[in-house]
Amino acid sequence: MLKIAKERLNELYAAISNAMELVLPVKKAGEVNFAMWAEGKEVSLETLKTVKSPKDTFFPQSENMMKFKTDGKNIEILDIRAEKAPTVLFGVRPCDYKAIEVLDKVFLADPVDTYYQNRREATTIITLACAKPEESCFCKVFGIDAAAPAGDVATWLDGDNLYWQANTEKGEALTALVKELFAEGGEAEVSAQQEKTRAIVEKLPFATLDLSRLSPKTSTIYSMTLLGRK
Amino acid sequence: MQDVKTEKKEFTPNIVAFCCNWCSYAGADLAGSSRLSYPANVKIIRVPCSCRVNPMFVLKAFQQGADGVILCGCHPGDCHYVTGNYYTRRRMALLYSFLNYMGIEKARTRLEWVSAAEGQRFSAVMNDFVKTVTELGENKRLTDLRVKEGE
Amino acid sequence: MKDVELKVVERAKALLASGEVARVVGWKKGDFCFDPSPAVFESVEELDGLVYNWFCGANLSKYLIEISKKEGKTAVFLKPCDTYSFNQLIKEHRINREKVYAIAVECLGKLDVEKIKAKGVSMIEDVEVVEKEVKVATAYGTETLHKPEVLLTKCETCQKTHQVKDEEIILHERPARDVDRFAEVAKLEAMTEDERFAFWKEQLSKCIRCNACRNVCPACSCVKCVFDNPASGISAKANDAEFEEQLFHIIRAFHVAGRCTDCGECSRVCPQNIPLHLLNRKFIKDIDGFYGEYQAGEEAEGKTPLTSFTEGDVEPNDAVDGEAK
Amino acid sequence: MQRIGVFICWCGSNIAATVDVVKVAETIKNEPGVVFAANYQYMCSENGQQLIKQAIKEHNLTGIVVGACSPRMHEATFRKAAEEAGMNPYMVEIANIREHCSWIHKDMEETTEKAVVLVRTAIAKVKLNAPLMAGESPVIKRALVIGGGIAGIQAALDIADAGFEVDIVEKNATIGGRMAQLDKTFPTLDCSACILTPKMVDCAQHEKIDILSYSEVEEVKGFVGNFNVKIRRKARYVDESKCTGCKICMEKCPAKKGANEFNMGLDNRPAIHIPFAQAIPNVAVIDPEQCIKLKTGKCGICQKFCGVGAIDYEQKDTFVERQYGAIVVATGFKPIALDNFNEYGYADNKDVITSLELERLMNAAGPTGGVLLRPSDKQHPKVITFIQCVGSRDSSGCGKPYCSKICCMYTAKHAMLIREKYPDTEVHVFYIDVRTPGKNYDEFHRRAVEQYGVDYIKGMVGKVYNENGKLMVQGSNLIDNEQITIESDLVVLATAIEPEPSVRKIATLLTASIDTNNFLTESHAKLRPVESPTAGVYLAGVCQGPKDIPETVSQASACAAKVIGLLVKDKLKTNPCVAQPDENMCNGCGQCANVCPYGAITYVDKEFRLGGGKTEIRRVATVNPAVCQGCGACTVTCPSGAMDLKGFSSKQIMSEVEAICKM
Repeated sequence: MLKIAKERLNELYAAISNAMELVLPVKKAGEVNFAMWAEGKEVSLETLKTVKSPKDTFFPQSENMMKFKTDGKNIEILDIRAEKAPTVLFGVRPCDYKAIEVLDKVFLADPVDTYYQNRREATTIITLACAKPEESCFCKVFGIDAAAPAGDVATWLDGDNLYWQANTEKGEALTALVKELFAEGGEAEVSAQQEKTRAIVEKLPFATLDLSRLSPKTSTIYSMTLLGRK
Repeated sequence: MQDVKTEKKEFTPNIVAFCCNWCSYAGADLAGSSRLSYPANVKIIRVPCSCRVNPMFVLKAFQQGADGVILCGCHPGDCHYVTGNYYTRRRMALLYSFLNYMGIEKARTRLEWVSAAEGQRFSAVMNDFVKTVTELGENKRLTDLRVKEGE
Repeated sequence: MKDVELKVVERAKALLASGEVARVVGWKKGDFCFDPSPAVFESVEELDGLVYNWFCGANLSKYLIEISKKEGKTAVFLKPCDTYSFNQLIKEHRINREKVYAIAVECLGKLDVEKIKAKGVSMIEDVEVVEKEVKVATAYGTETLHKPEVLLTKCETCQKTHQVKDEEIILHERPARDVDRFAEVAKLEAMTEDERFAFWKEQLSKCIRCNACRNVCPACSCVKCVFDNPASGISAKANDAEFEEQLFHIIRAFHVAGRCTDCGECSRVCPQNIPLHLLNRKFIKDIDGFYGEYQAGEEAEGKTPLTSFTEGDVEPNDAVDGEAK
Repeated sequence: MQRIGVFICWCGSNIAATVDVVKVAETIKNEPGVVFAANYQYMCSENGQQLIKQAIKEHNLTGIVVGACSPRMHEATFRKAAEEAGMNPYMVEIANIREHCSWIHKDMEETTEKAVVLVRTAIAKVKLNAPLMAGESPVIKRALVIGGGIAGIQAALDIADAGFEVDIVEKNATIGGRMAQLDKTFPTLDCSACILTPKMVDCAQHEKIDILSYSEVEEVKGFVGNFNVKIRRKARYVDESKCTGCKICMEKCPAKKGANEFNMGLDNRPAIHIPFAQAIPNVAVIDPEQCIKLKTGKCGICQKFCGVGAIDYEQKDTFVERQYGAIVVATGFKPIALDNFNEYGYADNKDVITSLELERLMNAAGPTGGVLLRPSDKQHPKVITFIQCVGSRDSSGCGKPYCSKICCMYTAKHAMLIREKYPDTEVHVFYIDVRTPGKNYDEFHRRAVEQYGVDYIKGMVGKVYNENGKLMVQGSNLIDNEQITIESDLVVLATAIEPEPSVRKIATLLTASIDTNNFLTESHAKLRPVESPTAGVYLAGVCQGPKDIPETVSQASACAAKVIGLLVKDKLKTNPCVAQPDENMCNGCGQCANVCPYGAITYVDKEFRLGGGKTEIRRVATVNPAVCQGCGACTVTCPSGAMDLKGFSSKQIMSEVEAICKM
């Protein structure tokens, strides 16, 4: 477990974006959305949920898949697919990360969507645990632990520090790049926050959402295939 | 002949002119027959009446790379379809004011009443409009960049 | 507010039970206290779910386009701003007036839950408003907020009165207020062209083309919208080129110009909180300036500013910001 | 797949001089959809059209584009050619590469490039053309002539002789117009009344002609073949059917002080009067501003003395509504007001008169019984000076920029008649140029100079001022290069003429285009001089431009020929480019009918199948193709684009925009 003071987060962002493209929640024209980091941009990690989910990084609302050029009567197809630059997706909430996993089941299964795959492999996902879930949160009912997110790197944020825990090789590789900015420790603060978060999650209105509201047939399909629960 | 000009030496504006068949188109014809020249980058589209021009056409012109759009019609009261140009006047007054509100330079949009007998005036208006738009420079605000790159 | 809600539920049940109406259009309770949604109630039991509280901002008149085609009469609760949209739809023959029983319901302004949350209040359980104080009961205790700061944007400048009513449920008079609804527009007009372009470029770049504004707008109720019709030539849906958003919003604003009643629904539902009402209000301000005061929806017949003219109208080349310059 | 043929015209050298026509044809050859491209010297010629017909058959073309002159010139020619080759005439588009390109740009490369763009734009449009069928609408076999001067009379007589009913609407109490006020006419010195009144009588007696005197056109609706006109019959206070024209009322009427308009106000006439002896209809009329009975309620003498009881003080304006197939505008002219020309002293000297006033002074029925006497002291003028171009050819803005065409001839006529009747009178004429184009015109002018010794002085007049009873005409003599002043007893101003002011209202009613000098604009200056661009409206006389009587009469007969050509047809082809609503998309919101100037749009409830056996009744718009003129106002008011215009559809125009902007 590593930690870094909140005040030095800007240095972390700068360090990451030297090596790779950094995408994280940025406040622009009054709304917080995932956007490319640049010096001076107002990063807003406290906002629980961005307006649009981070899905755009892998599955954009619209993209140019190919171009064609007409010259007189003949048409020429241009393959404009470009290799996605190595990217870091920072600040992904646990529920969004589960959504990305669900997307993986769809796009990475045979026949693989190469556009999606290209972006997915080039991206290191840093998840950010929730400290203050809201009444509309329903992570519990889908077996998502808001306090202990998966992802290449898991992070927690409290009043003073950002706590950093790499989970996969990608996570390790990224950590190596920015290791010197961090100090060791922080397990205690993290578990304390986890306690609090889980307590709140229990009390959320949707904690005991009854899926049978959906018709029985669909709820089984839903839980079996998409959530991987056998 | 390479009909697509690769790079543009100095900026020459691309102007779309909507002319109503009964007055301004005839005015343009008269300007032509009287050899009253105006720059070649003005291209005229004939419409039955100025009231046929939908704000969509003006926006489509800008999207496709036009640098200036001018709409010509009969003088109010002379419209061949009695009231056509009165509606045009209201629609374009609101549209032009709104485009300016969105930050589009006011001088890029223009409306002129030109009768069939005013060849002189037609040529003068076009010369003036091209000069104005050339000073403004290329239209970068209300245009679809994808179209500009020639896709 | 609770007293008004009781009266609403009571009248709805009476009308439905007596068979005077075949259905009631109102707001049904959502998962929380702040998210009631428009609903059609066809039985007295269902009416237990009918609510009328500080978050019923939705304008119900647009739903009547389809519902008034059904058999039997429909009762509907209309706030002052909704009645203008209702009238405008009557003028355009989209609602069959005889098949609607309009109940004018009192409205002292509705609250915006996002503005409440923006003030750091969360886990909201209930809301009570007394005069200018808003008491928000949450899981973490009660917060008190100043009402004008958490009103829906469209209610901040509202000076509307009921234009249509077969019956009325008004228990508290609304204090008349004198407020300039064009102040924001004037501020934008005062900017330079570059500043205005930058402002709208930033705002419209947020647009994700979800069409919420179009789907909620009473004036934007075409059987088949140009943006859904490939034959229209402008039916692009992608949101990756800036111009598409400009085109969409300019054309939408133009299509409703002279018909928009300034009900503010578009801004209320925009997920990216783009101040769309400032677009429509620009047209309204210009129309008032160029052609004289006009409030769409005040009458249910007659021409709109864009389908009438006078010989002396202002010339487009010098028509700017509501005057001839 | 589209098979489009493109024909680039040289137009002799008009296009080929500045447009590389061969390169244009080559470049267009590889446009998508183009299967045939050719260029030829004269596409509008017989073998040019043959080229088109042949190409259509050989390459079974689906659409053609002709890069040539303005569609307003030869669109019909090329459409007819295509039709004869079996192609729908509306699959033809014209690229105007002459008036809008070759004639106004110099640099060859730039002009050629623009020509390519214009042709490419026309191709974009033709690809989206749909074959259209022209509709038909019935023709009402009756013509309306507005204005009862010589132009209106001649047109009415010719139309009526062809067996069609004609109504003449004349603003004044009698037909005859300006010509009735003239004494003699050039170049033959015929007496004006002698050649005019027989035609007036013919009109009155012709069973096919109905004269609506003292009436004005109030409202015009409809279109060629189907005009619906509302005519206001002004209150005459005299019953036309009873009055026998005995004129007793004129003698007895005490209110004698009215200015006699017929004599240009040089003498007076009673409140109740018949304008002149040969007036048609020979019926009195009461001037309401002057009649004591109508103003104060007292008097009523004329009613007592009227033998047939024709006087009726209670008469009100009445309205008549009639249908017509064609309308001839013959509203005539009037001399311009001279308030901007006080340097000639017209306002303050009674003896400075206009030529028309001179006509009345010399006319036997005029105020002085035909004896030429000065208006001030009724003395015979010894020295008369004419001043030409008063208010004509004036670019200063006070007068008219155009030449009024008839003044040189009528001044020569006046000078000749005066010298012949009063040989001792000195006649001087200040002129800039003497313009006498026409048969026997210059010979007429030569006689005035050589045989009658009229002193023509080439030079302008600076001032006319009164000095102890004499009118001093101060001007320059450019030939002898000196300033001269002529002491004259009478000064005649050859005043510019302008169309009747009421023509502007008529033009608006008929939606006929009119220019800044109030002359009605003809459809084409050389090829269609008597037709207004508005179909079914024809122009005769000075309302279309300054002209003399021979030209006016020939124009009137030309109009008659055109009208007869129209009324002979039972059915007229209507313009197929009309609005067409798409019922599936129409909201039935009623906005389009608000903007339709012709009331061509109505709404019906129609049943639509929703699938699954369910149906729905929806209110949708319908357009009457016979009434719609295809302006397109409704297509823009319709938000969903359900209303579109055939021939100029939204998609077509947008494809043209795209073609233009795709540099």
